[in-house]
Amino acid sequence: MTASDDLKLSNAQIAWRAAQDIADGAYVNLGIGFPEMVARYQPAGREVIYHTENGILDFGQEPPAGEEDWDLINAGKKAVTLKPGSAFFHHADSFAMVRGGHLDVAILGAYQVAQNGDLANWSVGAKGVPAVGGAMDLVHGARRVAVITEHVTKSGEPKLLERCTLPLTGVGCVTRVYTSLAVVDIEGGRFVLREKLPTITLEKLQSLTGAELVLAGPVADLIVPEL
Amino acid sequence: MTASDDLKLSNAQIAWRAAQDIADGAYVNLGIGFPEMVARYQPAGREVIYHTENGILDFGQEPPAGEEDWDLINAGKKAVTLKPGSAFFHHADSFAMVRGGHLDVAILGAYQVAQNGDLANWSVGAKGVPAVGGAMDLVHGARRVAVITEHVTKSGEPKLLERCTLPLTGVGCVTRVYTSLAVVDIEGGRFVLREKLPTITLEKLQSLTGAELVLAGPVADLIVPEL
Amino acid sequence: MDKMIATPAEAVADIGDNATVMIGGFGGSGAPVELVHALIDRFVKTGTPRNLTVVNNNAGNGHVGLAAMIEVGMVGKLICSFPRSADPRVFTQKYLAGEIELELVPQGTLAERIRAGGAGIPAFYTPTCYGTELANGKPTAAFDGRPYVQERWLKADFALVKAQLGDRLGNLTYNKAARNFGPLMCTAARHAIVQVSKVVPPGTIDPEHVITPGIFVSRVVQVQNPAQEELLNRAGATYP
Amino acid sequence: MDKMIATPAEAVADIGDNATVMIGGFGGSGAPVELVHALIDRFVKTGTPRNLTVVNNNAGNGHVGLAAMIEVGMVGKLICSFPRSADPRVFTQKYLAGEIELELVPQGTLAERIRAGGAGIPAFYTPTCYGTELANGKPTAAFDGRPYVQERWLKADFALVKAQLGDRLGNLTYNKAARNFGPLMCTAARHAIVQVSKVVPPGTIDPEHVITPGIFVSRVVQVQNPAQEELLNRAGATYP
Repeated sequence: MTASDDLKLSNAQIAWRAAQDIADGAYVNLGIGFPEMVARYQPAGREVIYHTENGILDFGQEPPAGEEDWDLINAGKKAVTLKPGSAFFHHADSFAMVRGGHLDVAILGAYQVAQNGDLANWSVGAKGVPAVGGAMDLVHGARRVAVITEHVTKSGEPKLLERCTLPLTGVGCVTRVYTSLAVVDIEGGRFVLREKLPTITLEKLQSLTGAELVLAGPVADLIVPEL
Repeated sequence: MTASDDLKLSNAQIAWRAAQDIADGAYVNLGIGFPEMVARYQPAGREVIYHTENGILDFGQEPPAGEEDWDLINAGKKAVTLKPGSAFFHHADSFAMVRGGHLDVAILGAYQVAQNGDLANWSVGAKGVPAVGGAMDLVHGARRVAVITEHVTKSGEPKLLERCTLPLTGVGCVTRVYTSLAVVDIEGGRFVLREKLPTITLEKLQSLTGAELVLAGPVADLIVPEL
Repeated sequence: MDKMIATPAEAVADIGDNATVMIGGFGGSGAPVELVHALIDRFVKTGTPRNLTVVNNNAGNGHVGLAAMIEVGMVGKLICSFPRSADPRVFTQKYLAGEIELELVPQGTLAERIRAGGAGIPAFYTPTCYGTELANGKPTAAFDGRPYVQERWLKADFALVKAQLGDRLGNLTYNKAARNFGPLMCTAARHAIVQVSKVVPPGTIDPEHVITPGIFVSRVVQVQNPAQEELLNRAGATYP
Repeated sequence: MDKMIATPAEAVADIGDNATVMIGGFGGSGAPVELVHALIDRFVKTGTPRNLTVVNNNAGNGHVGLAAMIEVGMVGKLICSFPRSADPRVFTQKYLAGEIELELVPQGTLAERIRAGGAGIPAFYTPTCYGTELANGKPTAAFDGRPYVQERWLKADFALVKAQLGDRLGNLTYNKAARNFGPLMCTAARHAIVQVSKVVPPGTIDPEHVITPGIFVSRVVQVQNPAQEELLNRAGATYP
């Protein structure tokens, strides 16, 4: 049931595709881990301002090894740098930006996404130590909440589902999903297929998806450069 | 029924008396108008930090005429100066100081005070334009809310009452009243007389007061310098 | 990204009838006189924008700024804490004649409602005004045995704010106590329009000293040597 | 007024058993390592304070700072948003053994609850965590047709905070993103205890640049060249 590696996008390629949809002048929060990779593929000529929950607006890439300032980190606790025009603020002001609807885009990872926009990305159930961070705030704050993810789990189970089975991060919050196989919008409680890899058939894609993929308009080829 | 002028404290003297109770190191908000006068009589050797709702901590006296900076004003919209160690902040932070219980003392004027601590100081009823400002916040914020006031109205009516008849500013908030004739604490829903002018009899004072003055311990002479 | 606008007139050109407009300032301190006057100019010339709901701590003073807005008849409703001033005649007359609606809000509650609007908090509880007539019609609840009033967030279509330094990204500093409502109103308006005394390149304002980060600001217009409302009033100025 | 205290040990000398203690920092950035270690020293020597409720964004990393507090057994309950780190073994083992209680709070809700505690707001509504298991048992309400969860303020007996500059009145600045929870925790604790890298005379910090006004601070202790928790962990440090 799994898509073989040569027939799917790498994480970098998924991140690249998500980056293409970030407009010039957008305020963006990238979830910790995989989503942080999106910043690497910001198209030239666009000015994008990145927000990190721990209190920086307009930070830049990581510094060279050995030049880290550990009071200048992002939400993933990685060292970052500043751009001209950056600002520091405390946590309540930072989440006022998030919860108050001031971010244009938040891009998060996912364990599961449901066709009604529900997201599960913080807990795999009762075992172990639960940890939520800012994910539950981000999904209710940004004007557009997008997910980047493998299309299926490591064991081949669909991650796009009729209903999430894992504990929810937020209800009805996701509007677009960038996967290793496709770009899918969530509209009116349904998955609407927008783009798919040219190398995969619609039938195959549907078989790897846990809910109906609706066709509403043309489906474009998902073309991503080698990275 | 009125106390004649030579048998009562002037506003300056009431302010002086109230100032004696402000401890070294206290954070204090003085209501606009008459209460602002309290700052003039701060006893020597005490460091008191004044807060103004519009966003300054540790401001000083008014500047010489002609040297006003109209971006450096107090809540009464009078020009002030800064002391070393002052700070500016926005209105939400300013009222976080108020509402959050960070002020030691707020001193306010009053139309009426009731023996249960209710205060009426913002509206004389339906006529005219109502205006409340920060009074309703201050009465629920400071650790100690004191009132300075004439003992009776200009027409000789008591201002210390069993129940306020004017619209309330706050419920059960006042703990001490400095009047032109006496110092009265509010304890357990009653006015407890602490000090009175030596020139007025207890009977006379009671006749000018609209609720019972309880004696609970010694009543000191209210002695205030000529000012 | 460049949020710079050339003139106050252009900066306020799309404020429409019936809009809710937050206007910064505590009395004259922080009052964005030039932005307000640009809006008055448009109304006088075109009849628009009319029937505005204005949020301000006060109700104007004398015959300039917010008082002049009220005087020319652009304001249908005012949400404020203290509609008095040295010369409150303009508002007082309109109010007593029933020509302007007033929503009176305790000052700290006004500030917190605006902050809540900017922070995505639709309602909160405060002890302020419990047991008073300003709590009429509002839900109450007890927490830890003490009674509180529920207050709702306050948002606006536009905010007009006066700041000190600004850059093209919208980062701002303020001047002394003129800060007052400015940083809050920038967060609570769909479009925060800010006049700054001086525009500086990004990075000029130390990131430690930014008071309003640019994310909260839509437009920046430079007004060098802005009018101080208090001085206009002391000189007996009128507008338009 | 002089809020200066000579040593970290004296600054934390009256924190008692069962106290609620907010500890600043996001991971190692802003972690008041010297204050925390002074508290550990007292516990190791005297057995007090024990059964603390600690509020922090995280749950410690490695074997220093908050992780060391947990490791020596002073902490009965942790209120945090993200109890993971590069080396979370100390907390994880205690938690899985049932030796420490965890209250997991979304990060923005944690920040807002602390702010509410400092601002006299006993409860507020947020969209965050609506419809999730972290909303279990919490009241909900709809405003303008959208559902929200009611959250309560969070207060503490003490806050331990790391700042940059401080004066004897308690005015503070912070260093870069180490600001994070510090200004909030100072407001929400009965006694905010702050370690600063440098003490300066009042007036040295421009009143425009004060981040925490002194009214929120009880004690200031100078710790020159404070430890950076991240570097301690990279060096494999342990405490005590």
